[in-house]
Amino acid sequence: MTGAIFDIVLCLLILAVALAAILGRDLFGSVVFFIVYGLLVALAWTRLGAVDVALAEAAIGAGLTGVLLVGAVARLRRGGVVEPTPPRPLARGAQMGICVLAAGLVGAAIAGLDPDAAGLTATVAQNLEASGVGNPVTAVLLNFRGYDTLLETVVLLVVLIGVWSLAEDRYWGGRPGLRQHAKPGGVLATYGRFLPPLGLLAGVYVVWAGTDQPGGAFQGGTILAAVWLLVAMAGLVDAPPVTARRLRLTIVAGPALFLAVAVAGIFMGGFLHLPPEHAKQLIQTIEAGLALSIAATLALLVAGPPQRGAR
Amino acid sequence: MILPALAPALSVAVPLAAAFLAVVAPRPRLLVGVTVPAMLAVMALAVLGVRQGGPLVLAVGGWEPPLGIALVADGLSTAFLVATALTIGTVLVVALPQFPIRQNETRAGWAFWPLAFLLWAALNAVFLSGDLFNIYVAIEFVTLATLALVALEGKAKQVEAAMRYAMFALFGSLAYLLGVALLYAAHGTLDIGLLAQLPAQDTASLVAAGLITAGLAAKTALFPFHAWLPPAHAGAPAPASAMLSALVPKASFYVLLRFWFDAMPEAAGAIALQLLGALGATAIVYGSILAVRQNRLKQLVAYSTVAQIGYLFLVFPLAGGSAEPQPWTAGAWTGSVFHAVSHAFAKAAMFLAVGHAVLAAGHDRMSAMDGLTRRMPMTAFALGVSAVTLMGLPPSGGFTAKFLLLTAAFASGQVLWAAIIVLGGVLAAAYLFRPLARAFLPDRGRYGTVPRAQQALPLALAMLSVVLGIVSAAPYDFLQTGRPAAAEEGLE
Amino acid sequence: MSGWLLAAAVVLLATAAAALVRVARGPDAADRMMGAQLVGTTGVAVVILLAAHEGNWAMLDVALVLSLLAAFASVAFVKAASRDGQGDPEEDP
Amino acid sequence: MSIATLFTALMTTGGLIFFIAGSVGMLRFPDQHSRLHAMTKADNLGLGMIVLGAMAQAGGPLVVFKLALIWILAVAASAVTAQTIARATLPGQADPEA
Repeated sequence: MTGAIFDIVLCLLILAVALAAILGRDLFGSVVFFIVYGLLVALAWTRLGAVDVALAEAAIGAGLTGVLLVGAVARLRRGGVVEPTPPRPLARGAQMGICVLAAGLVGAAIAGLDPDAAGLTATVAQNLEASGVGNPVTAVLLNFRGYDTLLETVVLLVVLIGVWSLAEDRYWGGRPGLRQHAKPGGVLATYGRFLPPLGLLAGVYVVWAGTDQPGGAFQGGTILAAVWLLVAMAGLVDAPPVTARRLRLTIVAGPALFLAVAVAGIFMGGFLHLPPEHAKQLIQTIEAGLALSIAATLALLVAGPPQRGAR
Repeated sequence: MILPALAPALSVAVPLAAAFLAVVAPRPRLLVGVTVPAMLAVMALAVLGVRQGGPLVLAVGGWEPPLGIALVADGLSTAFLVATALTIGTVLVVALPQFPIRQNETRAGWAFWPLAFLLWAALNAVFLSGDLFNIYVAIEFVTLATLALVALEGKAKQVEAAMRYAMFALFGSLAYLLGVALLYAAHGTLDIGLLAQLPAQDTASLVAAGLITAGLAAKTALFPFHAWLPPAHAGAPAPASAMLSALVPKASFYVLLRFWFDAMPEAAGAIALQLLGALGATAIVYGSILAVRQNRLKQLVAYSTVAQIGYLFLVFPLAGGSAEPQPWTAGAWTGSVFHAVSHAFAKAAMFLAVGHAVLAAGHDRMSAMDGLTRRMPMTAFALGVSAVTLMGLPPSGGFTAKFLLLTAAFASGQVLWAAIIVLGGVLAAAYLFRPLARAFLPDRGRYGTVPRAQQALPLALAMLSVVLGIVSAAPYDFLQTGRPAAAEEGLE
Repeated sequence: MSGWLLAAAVVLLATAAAALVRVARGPDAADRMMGAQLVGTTGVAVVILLAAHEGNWAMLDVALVLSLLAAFASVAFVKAASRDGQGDPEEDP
Repeated sequence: MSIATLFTALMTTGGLIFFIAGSVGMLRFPDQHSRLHAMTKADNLGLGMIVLGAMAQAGGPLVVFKLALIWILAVAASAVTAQTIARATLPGQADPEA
């Protein structure tokens, strides 16, 4: 009973916040509602027992996206763009009509589904032992459907190259974003020194825990990225130039390691085959590499293309 | 026969490895010099393997579907793989002098190479995938690589075009993903082969089919989702435009083909098929009319893509739906694949050749064509030959494609589609005649030139589209490898 | 006990809803940010209560991440509000 | 009823009171700096008491450690937020809306 009340209240809150984010007239207000939306969705995933997803949502939705969007609004305002022009009433009506129709159809489709269909849960459980890890989510992501994950990590790389290629030509070779600064010894700088040890601990723990309980390279990498960004915002560290060899090695290390393991699998039974007796070590190695690359890539994505001189 | 079995995995792994190297050690000459021949060898393996032993199927990691993902190289996928390898291989060689890495690395000079290799890997991943969720990842990969290539020129206009493309593509991805989620909830698998064996008339499957089709149509730039394509493709640097226009819309079309003919052949209702055909027909007419009105060369070529994409969708009313094979379905199906492949060669050749004309003239107004036959005869010839394919004149691959589609239209009694095909050919002649006629005019003003070896490459690509028409029997048979019975028998 | 913990979580959701009114009303950006900050802390408390209710302590990692990143949006906000957009309100005279 | 249960009940009740007070203050207080005051009470004391309550139910030292860490991080975050927002909204500062 209490559980049902909790679920209903949470659902209503999520809906209200989503509507507030879309319909709000104040751009900054919409951004804040979107951050809250990420937090509430993380709560929903937690309540559903999908802790892996909740971790990702908490780190991305409530963490990185917030920084990105708050910065974007500030830049728009500095650039003189105050509020987006609303679409014409006719276009708006058509958009809403299409959305309502699509939502109705999807609703009808979901209503017709068998609520007890378990998908592949049983198949995953049967094969869990041979996967080398105890967390079924990790087993799916790194072993059963590791090929999806390999492509997804490369997608992150594509996005980073895309963001970098938005740089102005004269800044190529410079450092990403603008130089951040804060009062030495001030609150921000102190927080920037206080957080890294704990943040590093939490990030590494989440990556390491991922093999047997919720967590993994993506969640851990996001935490590490966020901690680095905070330290950068406190003016304590700065990203290396985009042409730095070290930086480029870091962003491709994870995907390249994953690909190397995949190709080496050809000699051990097939592309991306992880022999059960070594699967755990291989998965941990891949996750460590991926966490490093994901952390660097996400942090650089938020930092943005180079915006200052090469030297 | 162990080597051909490696071809599917290598088709994705080799360009990925090249892309990683291009990020860390930007040595384009070396990378292109090694990767392109290596990929051509992989393609030869794949063709050999499919011809001798039928479709190559690889359960990645040893996990059979539905738990794992299967890569499938049948006749259709291999045809698209080979077309991609030949097109991108040529484009990369043409791009070498245009994106050099000198003492000081430049933004575009660096970024082009990893993006091009990544796009190659992504396209191959789409063509090989036998799993609808994996296709989502691969299509998304294609989209993001494309997005970055569109913005590569770096001017505000291109960034705006990229943003517009991003909006359409994002809508397409989300619709597709929603459809995939519904299908998984309804059937517990996303493997195309397994889905084909399941009944698919429930509400969830039909709604999913609608969402997937709408999403992919947006990504293919089918009318009325075409608005993003011309600014995006015309704004990119010519080698990027060549890849984008020739191959990227084909990837999402390919998935539609797989979905409607392989995964859920029975879900297609007559109304949906006619609607897709009608949108395709509108694209042919409307895209051609817009192309006639363009005054910029690259814009013209980009609008021509909008029109040519329309032909692909005629396959749905001509060959789709019916559970029992009709005598004309194989012809129509093969015709549309022929069109996709020959358009890929011709459009890539045309963009590269136009790119050379633009490089020589320094602008892309119509007058860049003046006197081209004398100044750069090979480029002019490449443009002429690729125009022949786009108009569908014999003996090109475009002719074979249209001939097959026309035959199917008459055989199935759908004469309206036949009329559209003929009209489209006339309109293509109309929009291509203007720039081609100027090539014979005397040139005024000063023009630069492009090395002959460079000019020869687009010409070679254009010739491929003609060769496809001359020796159409062998590719016709090859395409049927691994097809369900519905397509194998047909009109000869 | 377990029912009590979940009931407490419901009460917390209600207080979060009240704080959201401040996010909606503003009037300044700072007010909205403060409201979000309070909802964030409330979310951490809700996750802790859920974890204790279910006895599923792996859920605590979610609370850990949320509290680790709790100040992020606010820090980005005050930095954006500083004079050059990259500074710190303490630096300014 | 065991002592641990009683303790948890007391602590969570106390925590709830602070959270309710915080939200009421956030809604009713007239100006930004007093609202900031309401926010930090909930952050520090409310969460702290709920953490203590949960510790009594915890299954092992790692869980207790994690709970303590969560509270420390939340308090630090709250302190930073309160301090910097207070500064940013002082009269004479650059307009935070800008």
